[in-house]
Amino acid sequence: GGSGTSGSTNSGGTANVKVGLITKTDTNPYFVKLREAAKAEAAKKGADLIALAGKFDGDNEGQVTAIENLVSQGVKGILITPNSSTGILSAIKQARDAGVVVIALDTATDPANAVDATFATDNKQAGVFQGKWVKGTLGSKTPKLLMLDGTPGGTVDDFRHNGFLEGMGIAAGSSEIAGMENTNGDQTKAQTAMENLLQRVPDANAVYTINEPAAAGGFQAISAAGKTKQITMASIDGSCTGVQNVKAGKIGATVMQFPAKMAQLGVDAVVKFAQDGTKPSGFNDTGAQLITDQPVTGLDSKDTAWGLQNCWG
Amino acid sequence: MTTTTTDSISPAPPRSHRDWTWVARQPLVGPLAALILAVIVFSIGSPRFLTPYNLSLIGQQSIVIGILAVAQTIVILTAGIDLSIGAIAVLGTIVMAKTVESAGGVGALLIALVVCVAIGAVNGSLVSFLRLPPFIVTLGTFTAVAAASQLYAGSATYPVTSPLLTFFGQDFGVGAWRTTLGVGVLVIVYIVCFYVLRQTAGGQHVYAVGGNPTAARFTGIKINRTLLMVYIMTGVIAMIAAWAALGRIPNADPNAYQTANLDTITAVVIGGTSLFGGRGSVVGTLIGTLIVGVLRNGLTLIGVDNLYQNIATGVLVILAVAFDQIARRRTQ
Amino acid sequence: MTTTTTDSISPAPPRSHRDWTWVARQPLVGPLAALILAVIVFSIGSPRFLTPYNLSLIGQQSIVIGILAVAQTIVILTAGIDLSIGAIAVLGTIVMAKTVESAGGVGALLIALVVCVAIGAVNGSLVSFLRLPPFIVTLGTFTAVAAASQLYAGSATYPVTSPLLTFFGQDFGVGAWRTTLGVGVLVIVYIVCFYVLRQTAGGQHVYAVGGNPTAARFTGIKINRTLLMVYIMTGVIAMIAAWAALGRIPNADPNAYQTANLDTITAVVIGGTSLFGGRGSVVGTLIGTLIVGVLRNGLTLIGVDNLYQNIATGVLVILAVAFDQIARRRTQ
Amino acid sequence: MTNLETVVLEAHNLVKRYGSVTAINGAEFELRAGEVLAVIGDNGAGKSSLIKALSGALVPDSGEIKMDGETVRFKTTLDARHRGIETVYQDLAVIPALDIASNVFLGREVRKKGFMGTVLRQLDKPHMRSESMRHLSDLKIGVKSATQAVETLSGGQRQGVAVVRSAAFGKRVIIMDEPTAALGVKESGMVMDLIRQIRERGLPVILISHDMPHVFEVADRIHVHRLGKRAAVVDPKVRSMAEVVALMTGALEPTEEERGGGA
Amino acid sequence: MTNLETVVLEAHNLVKRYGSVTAINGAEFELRAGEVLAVIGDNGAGKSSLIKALSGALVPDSGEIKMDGETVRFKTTLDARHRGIETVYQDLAVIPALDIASNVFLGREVRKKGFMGTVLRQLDKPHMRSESMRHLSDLKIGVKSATQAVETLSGGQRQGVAVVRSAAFGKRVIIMDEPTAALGVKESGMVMDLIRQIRERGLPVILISHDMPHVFEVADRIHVHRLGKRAAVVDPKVRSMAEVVALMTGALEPTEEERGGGA
Ligand SMILES: Nc1ncnc2c1ncn2[C@@H]1O[C@H](COP(=O)(O)OP(=O)(O)OP(=O)(O)O)[C@@H](O)[C@H]1O
Ligand SMILES: Nc1ncnc2c1ncn2[C@@H]1O[C@H](COP(=O)(O)OP(=O)(O)OP(=O)(O)O)[C@@H](O)[C@H]1O
Ligand SMILES: [Mg+2]
Ligand SMILES: [Mg+2]
Repeated sequence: GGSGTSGSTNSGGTANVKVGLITKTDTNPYFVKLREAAKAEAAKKGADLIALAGKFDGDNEGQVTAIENLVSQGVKGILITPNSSTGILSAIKQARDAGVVVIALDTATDPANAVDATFATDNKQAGVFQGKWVKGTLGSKTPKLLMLDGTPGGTVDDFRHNGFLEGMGIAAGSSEIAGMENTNGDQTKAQTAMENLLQRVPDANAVYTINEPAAAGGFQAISAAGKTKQITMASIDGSCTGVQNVKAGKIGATVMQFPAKMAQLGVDAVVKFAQDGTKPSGFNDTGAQLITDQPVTGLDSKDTAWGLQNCWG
Repeated sequence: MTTTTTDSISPAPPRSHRDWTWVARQPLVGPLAALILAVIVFSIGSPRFLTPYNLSLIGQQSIVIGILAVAQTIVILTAGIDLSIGAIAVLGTIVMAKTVESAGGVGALLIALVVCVAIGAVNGSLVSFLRLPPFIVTLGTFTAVAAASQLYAGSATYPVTSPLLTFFGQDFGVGAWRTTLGVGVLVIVYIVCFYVLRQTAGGQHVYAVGGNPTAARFTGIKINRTLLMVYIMTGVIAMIAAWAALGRIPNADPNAYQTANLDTITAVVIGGTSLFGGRGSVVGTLIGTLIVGVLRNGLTLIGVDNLYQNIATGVLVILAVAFDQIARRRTQ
Repeated sequence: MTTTTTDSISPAPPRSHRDWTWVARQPLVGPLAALILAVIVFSIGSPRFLTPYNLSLIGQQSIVIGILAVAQTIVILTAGIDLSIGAIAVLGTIVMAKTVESAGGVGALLIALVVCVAIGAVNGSLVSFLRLPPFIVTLGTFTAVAAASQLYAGSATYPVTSPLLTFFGQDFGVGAWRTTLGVGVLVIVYIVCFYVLRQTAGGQHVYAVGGNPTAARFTGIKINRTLLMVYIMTGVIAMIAAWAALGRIPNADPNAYQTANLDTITAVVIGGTSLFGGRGSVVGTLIGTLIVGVLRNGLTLIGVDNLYQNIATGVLVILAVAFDQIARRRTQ
Repeated sequence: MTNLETVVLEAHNLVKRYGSVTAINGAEFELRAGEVLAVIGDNGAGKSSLIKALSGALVPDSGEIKMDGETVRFKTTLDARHRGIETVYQDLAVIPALDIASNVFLGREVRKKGFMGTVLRQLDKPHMRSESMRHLSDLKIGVKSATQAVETLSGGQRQGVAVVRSAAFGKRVIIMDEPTAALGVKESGMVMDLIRQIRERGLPVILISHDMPHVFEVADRIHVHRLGKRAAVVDPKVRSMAEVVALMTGALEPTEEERGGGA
Repeated sequence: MTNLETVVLEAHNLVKRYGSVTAINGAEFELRAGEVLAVIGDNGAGKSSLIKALSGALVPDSGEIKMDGETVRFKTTLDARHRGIETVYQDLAVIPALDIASNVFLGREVRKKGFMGTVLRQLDKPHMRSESMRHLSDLKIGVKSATQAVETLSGGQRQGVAVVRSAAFGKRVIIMDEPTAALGVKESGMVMDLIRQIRERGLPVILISHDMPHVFEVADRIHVHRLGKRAAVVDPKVRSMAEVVALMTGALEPTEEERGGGA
């Protein structure tokens, strides 16, 4: 949709560079960290950052609206953690046609060249790390896996879920998956889900979690049922709370991502574009790091001390 | 048209007094004043706000919620509520996107229409024949339809390229004043529903069923048929919204429009329609939709962050409604 | 207690007939029957369902929503609705968690109480003195409070270790029948509110204000004070829910309980309370809460997949309400 | 007692229970062509319940209703209306937020002529308004404009709207449940006149009223309801007001003939 | 005209407009100690609006209300009630879902004695129930049980509940807006008796009614309301029923004295 072109090029030379940031939601701690880092970087570089967000994961309409309004507002560049879909591509195209540089953060668009550049984590790879660690820790035991998923249909959720199964070497739909529940990444829902799952599958030995709050909820249920010894659980995110939980033994391992790094790189790129017209390009992996105090041989990992220094939130 | 019989009360208070109260007693003065005030404030706050391009943007951003809010208004006028309407529209987009290859554009639209109407008819049957509370019924269909969308879409999203399905994304207009056909659809849906509610017997029955169900029954109105028709109409409007949505975002996504229900109810309530049924109008709902759209756009233009935008929108919406109440109370 | 005057209609239909309708006319027969039916079905479907441990789990999973649903019931009885109640409870947990170090356990509880009551009082003032629609008011405070929680928490979560704050997580019971103190709190909140609604003047006024506001005003009931008290009470109950929530999950998280509003309203409506005010009871709400909890737990135990669970829950909730309607209609 | 006059509407052994309250307890009923039949009785005697059963507003638990000798089952008021029975209910059946004209024409709206009406189904509001005002001023009920919402009317004006509706549209039987209860002296007088006019048009009227002078003014026969059933049908030319009141309260026993349904 | 009797409640030049409708148009009003004052007038004359202003149910746009010679401003019905004014409104002020006892005692519930009552504020439901039943049977209004919800009562039974409430609690003035409109012959008679009893207790009563025989039966003076204001106050011993009706409709001009508020 959308129509017309706007005179969005910044006419005033005295004004600060305006940078727009659009996250999927503005409540998820991960995106909050990203926003805070971007704010800090913008302040350092003398730019104005306007932070917008969808109302929920998958809110294409909200993200399109945000892009349109930012272009109308006259920003130089937009940093966006795009929703699952190709749905926002035409809005991105219009923004770029209007002379705005668009950078994808955290999640790549499909196709990747719909934006000028991407600073992101490979969520699938992060899932693979989590899966490999769980498999390595289980050793020869046959996995009896419970999965605390996020939201059905979320891209990140799918990448992590599928990556995990790949790392475990389990096919989707295999009988080794003893149960799956959606938690929306919410601790309360995760706890209820795990309580009920453990009633059904009392002899489960492995747990996948979509993020660290879900892992915290899962742990609560597992420890109440007295099954902490029996079950190996891992997660993804790398928040400081999460790393603390790894250190305390509540979560076996977590895979750290680096939202602050993405945000800094993104803001820098827009400011540079405003100064000399250089556009960023390509896919820039900001990495994923397995954090655990129980390393598995053959799998690169850092301990929680390192994790606590590099965590976010 | 009006006859004053000699026995009625003398209708002659001083003119000046009457003129003022007449204005303030109109149900939509409050929301309208709030909308105008917001426009003035943002025009001062940002030179870009009143540009044709930006106004067109606000219109485009209001299309989907605006269309769905019409259906929500009609349901609420019958003292009901529809929590499933957003989910029906989402399923509509997915059905269109998935069937267009095999069935063609027209076929896809027809299949989507059938699906949306069928769900509306299920809601309507449960509400009318079984007399179940609309809140529970539509919450139930919401859950079921949302899950069905996920299953049917296999949790994937579907880009849409069919020119017919994305037709409403096309531009039209004169000179700098251009907008998309979707905005035109929005306007037409409002006009049609306004006409139906005000100028046809069916519309009067909607008000009657919501205003006093016992009386409606006693006067021989077919309550069940009226309710059933209302929910079927909701299905039709949801299908139109789905079509317009693909014009705006040519991509069918089972996770889209999750807050549509709350958003439409908010627009309806801001527009002065009573949640208890029997009182209100689609014009109010249009104003309500625009108030929310203008706030979202204007606050971004003057550079307010999302988190603060939320707070500001909440507070401003309360103020808009308060304004209305106070204006009306002064005349009671 | 009841006197039959000689002039009243002869009250002597055949006994057998009367006994049956008497039962079916009780407002809670439907939900109760649905609950019992669900319990029976799941007991057959899974041998673990009826174990003391599993029943205790269902109770624990119902604590927070169950407590909040009491407050929601009272608000809905006044023909209102509270969309902010979940957000208030979440802010309560964060306030407790963040102030406990400096203010101590008791201090943290008091500060949280003040905060929750203050927000309730804001809702109550806007609804009563300005006569704003509760839907809009509480939607506004919901947005504002949710944003405030995010800002105050700095979007981090706070583990809680204070024994006082996590007190309700403690076990109690006899033999295999053990559960947490939180379940006890849930029961007490229900008993107290039941008593207040049925046995005190304030409770009668809640029904009066919701059932016929004009009549309530004419009979001299202080409508504003009643409404204000109801929303303040909502704040108090939200604070208790927050405390109980920390007992269940010793971690304050600004993102928790996002669906609490919808969940509480669902429990209230399943329990037979009318969204139009004036009719209903907290007992129904308790049954409604348990129905949802039993379905969620039971469907997982018998191994139904998540998406299908959602569909099943939606359908079963509709069936529970339909059952109620049909039972009552047979006697009309 | 057999009678030779045509019976338009009759009911036998009607029963309606609400839980433990029996509102109609084996009631008999008989309305003859062209007559004004008054139904009187104490509060709670079951008069409203009886006429609700006769007009389809409630479905009796058992018993039989016949129209023109043929058994009918009214499931809704619409069924009764299709047979030409129009009713003014005691719990005023008006829609507060709609205007007077819409209320009068509710359920039988008039559409415009031509394209707008047949294809676009547009209502002929001007026509409905002027008709409503005409009927109201026939009853000398003063309202300012037919576009006024009914909720802004006084109690009596509202009652007038309900009376106008049934009187204007009844084809076979008109039932009025306390139509003058809220009306002023003049307006009540007009309603009595209206009832006489209806009788002159040949339509029978069932009138529930607590106002004995009114009842004796217009009624051809009086149906006395007591404890949920018909206690007697009396002739106002034979019985005095005091006797009828005594019958109503049970202080006086009806004659065998009266008990059986009158002459 | 000056008079020597004490005036309990009076109003001067009251005005109340609803948009373009003027419901009270400069009305005068005067109620004397111990009298039964009937207020009569056509439908829509503004009688209910007037007594709503006197009882705090609506706030007039202008004008003055005095009680015992002292200017009062009633913002809510509670203000009036605190002064001992109790009212039966025409739009029945009952709560459908609550039972009879709760309705009768609404707003002045009786609590149990002792700990349960003072600390736990428990209502004394048995007491309220038996009291309500006693009052209702005083009016010969038959209801089965005080625990019955008001919405299940017949029109007249409901009216009885509203009358009982005001009669039982009025301390200074009792206002009744068409209290017998839905009542049967016997029940109306009991309400008339009740009004006489209240007068015997020394309390003044304002009675709005369209029933002229009733009005002439109990009224000491008759306030005739027309076109939103007081047209006359007449003495029922001086004027006949026909004359009063003529005054009401404007067919007859009042005397100067009557126009000024009577003797
Ligand atoms: N829905 C209901 N539920 C329970 N009882 C009811 C219901 N409707 C009516 N009743 C009871 O049935 C009896 C008869 O009521 P009905 O309204 O027919 O009396 P009525 O003769 O019209 O009285 P009135 O002259 O006061 O209008 C009353 O005792 C009333 O309480
Ligand atoms: N809320 C309102 N809005 C607009 N007009 C109103 C309102 N309330 C009353 N009116 C108008 O004021 C006038 C006086 O009404 P009121 O109820 O006082 O009459 P009344 O003398 O009590 O009549 P009745 O004998 O029929 O009860 C009427 O014309 C009525 O339409
Ligand atoms: Mg009746
Ligand atoms: Mg009146």
